[in-house]
Amino acid sequence: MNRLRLVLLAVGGTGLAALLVAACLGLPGFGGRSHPYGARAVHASLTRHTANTIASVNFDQRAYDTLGEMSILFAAVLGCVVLLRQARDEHRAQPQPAEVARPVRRYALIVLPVALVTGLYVVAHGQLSPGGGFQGGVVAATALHLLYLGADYRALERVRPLAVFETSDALAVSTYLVLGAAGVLAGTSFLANTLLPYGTFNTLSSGGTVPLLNAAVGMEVASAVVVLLANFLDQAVEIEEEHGS
Amino acid sequence: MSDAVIVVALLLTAASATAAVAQRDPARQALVLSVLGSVLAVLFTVLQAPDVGLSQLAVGAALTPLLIMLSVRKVRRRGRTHDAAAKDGAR
Amino acid sequence: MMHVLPYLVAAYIFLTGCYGLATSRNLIHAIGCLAVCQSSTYVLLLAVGYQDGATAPVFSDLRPGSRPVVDPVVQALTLTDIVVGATVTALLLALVLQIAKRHGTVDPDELRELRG
Amino acid sequence: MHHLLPLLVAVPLLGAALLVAVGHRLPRIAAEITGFVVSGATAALALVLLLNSSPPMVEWVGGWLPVGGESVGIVVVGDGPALGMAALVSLLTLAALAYSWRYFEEPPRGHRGAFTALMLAFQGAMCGFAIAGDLFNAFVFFELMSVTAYALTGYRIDDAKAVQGALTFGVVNSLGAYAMLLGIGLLYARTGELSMAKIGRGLDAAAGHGGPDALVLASFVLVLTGLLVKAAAVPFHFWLPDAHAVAPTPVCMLLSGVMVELGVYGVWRVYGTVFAGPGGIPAADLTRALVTLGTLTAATAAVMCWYQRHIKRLLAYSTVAHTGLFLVGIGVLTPEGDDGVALYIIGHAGVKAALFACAGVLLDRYGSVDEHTLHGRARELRTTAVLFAVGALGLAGLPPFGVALGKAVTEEAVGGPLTAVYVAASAITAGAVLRVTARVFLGLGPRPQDADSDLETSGAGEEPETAGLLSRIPDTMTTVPALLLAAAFAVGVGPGFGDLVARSVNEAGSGGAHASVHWTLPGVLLGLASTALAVALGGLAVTRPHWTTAPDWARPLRRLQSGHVGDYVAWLLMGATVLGALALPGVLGG
Repeated sequence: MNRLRLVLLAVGGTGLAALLVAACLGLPGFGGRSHPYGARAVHASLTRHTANTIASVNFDQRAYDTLGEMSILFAAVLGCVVLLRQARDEHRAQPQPAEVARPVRRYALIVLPVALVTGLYVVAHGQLSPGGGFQGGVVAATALHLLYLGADYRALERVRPLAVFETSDALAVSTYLVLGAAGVLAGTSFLANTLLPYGTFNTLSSGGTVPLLNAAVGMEVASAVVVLLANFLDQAVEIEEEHGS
Repeated sequence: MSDAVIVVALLLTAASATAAVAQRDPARQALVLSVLGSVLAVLFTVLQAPDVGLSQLAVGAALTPLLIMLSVRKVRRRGRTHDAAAKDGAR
Repeated sequence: MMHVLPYLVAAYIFLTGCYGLATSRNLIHAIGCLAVCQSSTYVLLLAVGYQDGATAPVFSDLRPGSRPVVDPVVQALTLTDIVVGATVTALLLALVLQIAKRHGTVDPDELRELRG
Repeated sequence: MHHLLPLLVAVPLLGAALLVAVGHRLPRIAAEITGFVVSGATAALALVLLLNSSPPMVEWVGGWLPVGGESVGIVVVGDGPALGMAALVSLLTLAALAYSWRYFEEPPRGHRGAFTALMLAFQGAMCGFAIAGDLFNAFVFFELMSVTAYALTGYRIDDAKAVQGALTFGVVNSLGAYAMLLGIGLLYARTGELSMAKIGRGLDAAAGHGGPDALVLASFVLVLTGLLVKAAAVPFHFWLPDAHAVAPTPVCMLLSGVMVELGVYGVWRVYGTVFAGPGGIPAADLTRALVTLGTLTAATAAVMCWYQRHIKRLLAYSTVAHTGLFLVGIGVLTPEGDDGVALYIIGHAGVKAALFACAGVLLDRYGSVDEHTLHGRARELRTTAVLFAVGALGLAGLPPFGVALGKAVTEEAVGGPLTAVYVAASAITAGAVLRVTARVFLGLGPRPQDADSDLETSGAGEEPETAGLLSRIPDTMTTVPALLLAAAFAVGVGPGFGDLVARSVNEAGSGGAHASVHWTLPGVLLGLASTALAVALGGLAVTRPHWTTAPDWARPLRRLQSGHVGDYVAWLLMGATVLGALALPGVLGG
């Protein structure tokens, strides 16, 4: 390996390590009691009837961050679609139906609906219990891909019309943005959670716009992960290069 | 008691991170990363962050390793078909 | 020791990931190392927000005010961070796949196109 | 009015989302018009807000107004520099979209609006970063900006260099972003706040009379590492030539014109709001760090720029050199320095984008951006030749271009021997561009010999970005650079424009001090001097070709640019250490 790189790595790494260790010694002790922002966030969450404080921070107090996060996911998925598109010198090969062992197939087909429902449940209860649009969306999208194990690739492609998922990904982002802009139209702030009643604490409809934004994120994440996995699967299974190019 | 659990989870995290870096074969690294994701999920739960633990489990232990595996498969498959093509050409 | 251990672990993970990234011979492995680097940020953020004896900030089965809760803000930040990490990993892997196609290798030592 | 601030982000993102949602049903022209309209609307919004930015606006997103000085929401700032950057970003995006009108061969199958959508998302991300007043929010938009930029850089997947450059860009920038996030974590641990202003006050309160400690230093180093990676300061700069040389031309215009400058802007914003107080990093240390790194950056990049034959890479190095100059300018921490850099950035954006646009014409006409093989071939492109030459003179700082005004004001602010750095760096980079003009467009001088092929990237045999080689240059590809150059010119001659910029910059920072900005005799003379020097250098290079073959002492420097991502990561760690060492004295002294 390159000598210079090792020297740089040794010197730079040691220097940064020394700096970080010195900084760690200056940090407030682990488990300390002073969390001013955290305490304010808990208070704000309770005044808006959102039982899961993290959902309140994500979809109400710092909903603008979540907008950025969503857009990152959206842009990255769009980027992956563009980067993994079929190039001029590639063609699609129909994959052979793979033999899957029977127990695996049965297991996958049983787990699939369970996982799908779990995902949706986790999305729906985001403002009440741990979980939410993001976690549930990933679970639901990954669950769909159990079909790859349970049946075969072509079955998966049938239940997974990619264009629909791409559209729903984009529509979910638009929904989030429109909900945010509704605040501006109503004369208050962008993403203001003051338009809907806050509802009864600890019920599914509590928290004003929190459940709506949460649902938009859930839809976006689920569609985005489906599209992402589909593109990688396509590469791994279907797209082939022309030989001799 | 809870301190001891946290310490164990932290040390496991550090160990699996080291293993993930030290494992130079990407397919095996994906498995180690999956372990790292699970250990982190446990650590987060111990640190009273079940929300984060759940998403780390979904993303770090499942999604990311899956993407890496698929990439490895693509790169390997590519290598194989190209080797085969090269052999055909040589014949 | 206990009061700095989590922070030190975070710093260690970051530096280990950097070491792996710099010495990697396989770009897919390098992306894995980048994911390791990022996990250090999760550990740091959550360690910062932890409070001894506190519970998760979810009040569905907890009477507000009955027990201290850990800092929810860092948890929200970490959630965002995890999404960011996964998407960046996916995008970079997509680029690695294209490199494998166009260069016929994923070994950074063999990529000699851009120099000087 | 202030409620409209987040729309700078929301409008382009909504446009991007809608384009993806319905893009595959639209004809291509409709998708491009949509992109144009959305981007233009955002630009108009940014300009309207900019005109109303005195006194500076503040908006709490979600209506979480502070109660007793404390808020749980995210703050965005609408002051002159923030909205000025947002307006610059939007106008340049508009120009890039106009330039790429019916540009790419064919949109990816089934994703007709994808390129436009990515450009809009990029615009939204840059606007979001510009107006961020919350450190974590700044990180989020920083990442969004990076992610879209990686995808756009690697857009031409058929090109081996493009995907390699994009990956290098992605790995180095992501690592920088994670370092920045670690820094944000440390700051949150110390102060328990995320809004930049609150963190700054928290640091001061925590320090008491003691001054900064290791934790402040570490967070400063980590946050600045992220921003300086984006700003491509030495030794964090290696990714930039690799990425800018390969990105599609419209994307290059944005990357070089504004994205890199947003890194500099971020350094200015974060230092001024977070670390400038008594609990932060002392002014002397910041000046030492930024002036040292900035000078090194300008010197290294000027040398590297001079010995390039790949025209886009040459322009990329000139961007690096100019970022070095910007860093020196904000590093001296005077109101005049800030004003000068602001004007410099505006002028540079126009000039550099125009130069990249002209390089794109070469690429699409001849399938090459190699100075050697194109020697004399572009004689027929008269308009482009004039634009390229004017751009080069603008880059050198010929009065009355905006670049010259900004440079003159900055030079006066830094004073002393640093002035020489400004004159030399701008003259060398502009000289290289003039040399290219003379050789490629006029065919002057002998055709240079190829040498050192293992140490350089040639730029010959590239794929054009349009559908096949262009036989005729579309009007958009000459109008856009012409307009950009005219804008850069107007910045310098527009009566009162300089003062307007200075007032809005000083209102936001610089502790309320107000500096007046106008042409001065020394400034004009220095501008003329660097232009004359650039012309002389260009002329010498053309008549004596051995001047452009790299001498032995430059070889190690060129070897550092190895194209190996592992090397760049090692340099990033080294850079963080150097930054820490440069800022260390104040912490020890405190």
